[in-house]
Amino acid sequence: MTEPEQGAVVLWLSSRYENIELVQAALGHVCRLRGIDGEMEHWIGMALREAVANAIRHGNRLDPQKRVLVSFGGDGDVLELTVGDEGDGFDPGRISDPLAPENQMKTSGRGIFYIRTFMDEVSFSRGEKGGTILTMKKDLKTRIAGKGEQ
Amino acid sequence: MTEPEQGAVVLWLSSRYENIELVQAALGHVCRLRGIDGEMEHWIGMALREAVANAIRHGNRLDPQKRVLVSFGGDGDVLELTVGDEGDGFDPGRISDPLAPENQMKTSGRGIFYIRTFMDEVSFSRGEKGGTILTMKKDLKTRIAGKGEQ
Amino acid sequence: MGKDFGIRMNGDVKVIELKGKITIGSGDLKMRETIHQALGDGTKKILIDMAGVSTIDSSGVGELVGCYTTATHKGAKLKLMNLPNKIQDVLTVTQLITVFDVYSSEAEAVASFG
Amino acid sequence: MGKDFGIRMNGDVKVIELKGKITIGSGDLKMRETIHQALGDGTKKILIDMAGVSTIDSSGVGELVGCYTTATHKGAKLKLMNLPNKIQDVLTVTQLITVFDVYSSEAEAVASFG
Ligand SMILES: Nc1ncnc2c1ncn2[C@@H]1O[C@H](COP(=O)(O)OP(=O)(O)O)[C@@H](O)[C@H]1O
Ligand SMILES: Nc1ncnc2c1ncn2[C@@H]1O[C@H](COP(=O)(O)OP(=O)(O)O)[C@@H](O)[C@H]1O
Repeated sequence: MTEPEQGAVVLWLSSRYENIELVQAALGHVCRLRGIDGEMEHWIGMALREAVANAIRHGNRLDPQKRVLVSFGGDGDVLELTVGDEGDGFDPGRISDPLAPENQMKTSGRGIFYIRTFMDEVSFSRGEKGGTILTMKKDLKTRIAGKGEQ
Repeated sequence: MTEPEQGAVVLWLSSRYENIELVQAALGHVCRLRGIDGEMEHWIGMALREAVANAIRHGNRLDPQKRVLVSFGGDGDVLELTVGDEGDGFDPGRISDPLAPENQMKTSGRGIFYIRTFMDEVSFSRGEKGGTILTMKKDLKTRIAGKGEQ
Repeated sequence: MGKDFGIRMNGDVKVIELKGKITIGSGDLKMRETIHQALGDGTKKILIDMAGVSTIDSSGVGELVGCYTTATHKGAKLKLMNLPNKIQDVLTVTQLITVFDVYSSEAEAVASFG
Repeated sequence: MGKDFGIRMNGDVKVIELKGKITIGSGDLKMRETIHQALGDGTKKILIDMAGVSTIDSSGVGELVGCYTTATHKGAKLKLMNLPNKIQDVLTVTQLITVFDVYSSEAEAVASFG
């Protein structure tokens, strides 16, 4: 991973699920600094937890030597979160739809769906040395956080 | 600043005093993961806050474009904290003694003294691109945290 | 993470009180263990009290679905009650709200088992 | 950070109740402002209640020393009471405990002003 250009707060974490709690705490801190309310923070947190869990599990395969990078940035109206890992990358076009009837009773496969539901803009890219970089944006002007289509 | 080699948790923060609270939260997280009790956490936190405040104020001169790097590492018996800034560096040999009678009523000059009092090993070095890297170690086997000579 | 979920009987219904975060690496496995244990003694009626749950991530939701399936295979019924708004929202967007029987009062839930 | 410190009179002694973190960029300046304001109306007796203070960093301690000096210059007395252990420890290692008059009860502190 290279030095991220943006993000007022950047965390590098070893690949342990416990570190998701630190990411959540950092999000809380950033939300307080930026005046983002608890309701919106909750839904952004749901997305961010999934992204970090995926980076730890699928990206870094729980190898504690591998890092997850989480960056909090964006300007006044947009919160931009980036989650990077040191894994092999994957094809996000091949994710199955958890709402399809045949997937409804599956015990997994809802993480990226959570992310897409609770954030406004989601994109995946490849890091320089492989690995996945997930960029998520949340429009802070919309009043109701994330619940989207409801 | 270059990629830190060690530290299970690394934070890069813009130079704002508010970010000291995030460093404190990260310390709390690391202490919980490593079984460090609240008493010891308190004194380590006192030292860490001073180090970060110095990096923000004296190192980066409150320039929000400049980063402070905080790394939490060490093995089972030692907690090793590193605080780096992008400032001009300074000569730690020229710090005045806040216990000297002529300094007793000064309104500043106690930060590094706090750090040296509450941590077991403290060293300053220069970063590759200038700037100060402060490395602090706390021996986790000693029962009473930091209050040292008392 | 050391936390335990409460279990109590209401008549012949086993009520499991989840609390806190049902999330990857902590609450999710604990929940599965607790429900599997509850099913182990042949219980046929399980009611999960979600009132104390603050967050359920996709792993938690996945485990809950898995427990539902396990219960069904064992001829048991697994129902939910007291969903906090945020948990209700998550089950709604994942369209699992239609899979689970959900009640807003314990009396109603217990009666529904018949 | 929006928090306010309580101020009340006990006879002719102005009691300032600090709380939370007296640290760089938040509590330190707030404390200075509050004490300077208190001194502004000619008050000669200021008693700082530290009971609610959780942390005081070197900036907070520096500000406290500065306020002490300001008070002295204005012919006022500034004393401290109800130091939590951790705050007492900090004033001890910085050897400021000998500079400040410190009391463990308000009655005693108020009486000491004479
Ligand atoms: N960071 C990642 N690196 C590699 N593969 C990933 C990453 N994130 C997601 N995936 C792939 O996408 C799939 C779907 O992810 P997700 O929707 O979060 O569901 P789940 O994690 O439950 O499988 C994963 O099973 C995995 O194959
Ligand atoms: N990271 C740093 N970069 C540059 N100078 C520093 C740094 N940390 C400390 N100093 C210098 O050391 C002096 C003493 O620091 P300290 O003991 O923390 O007291 P104070 O911050 O109150 O001056 C500072 O005034 C500053 O000149």
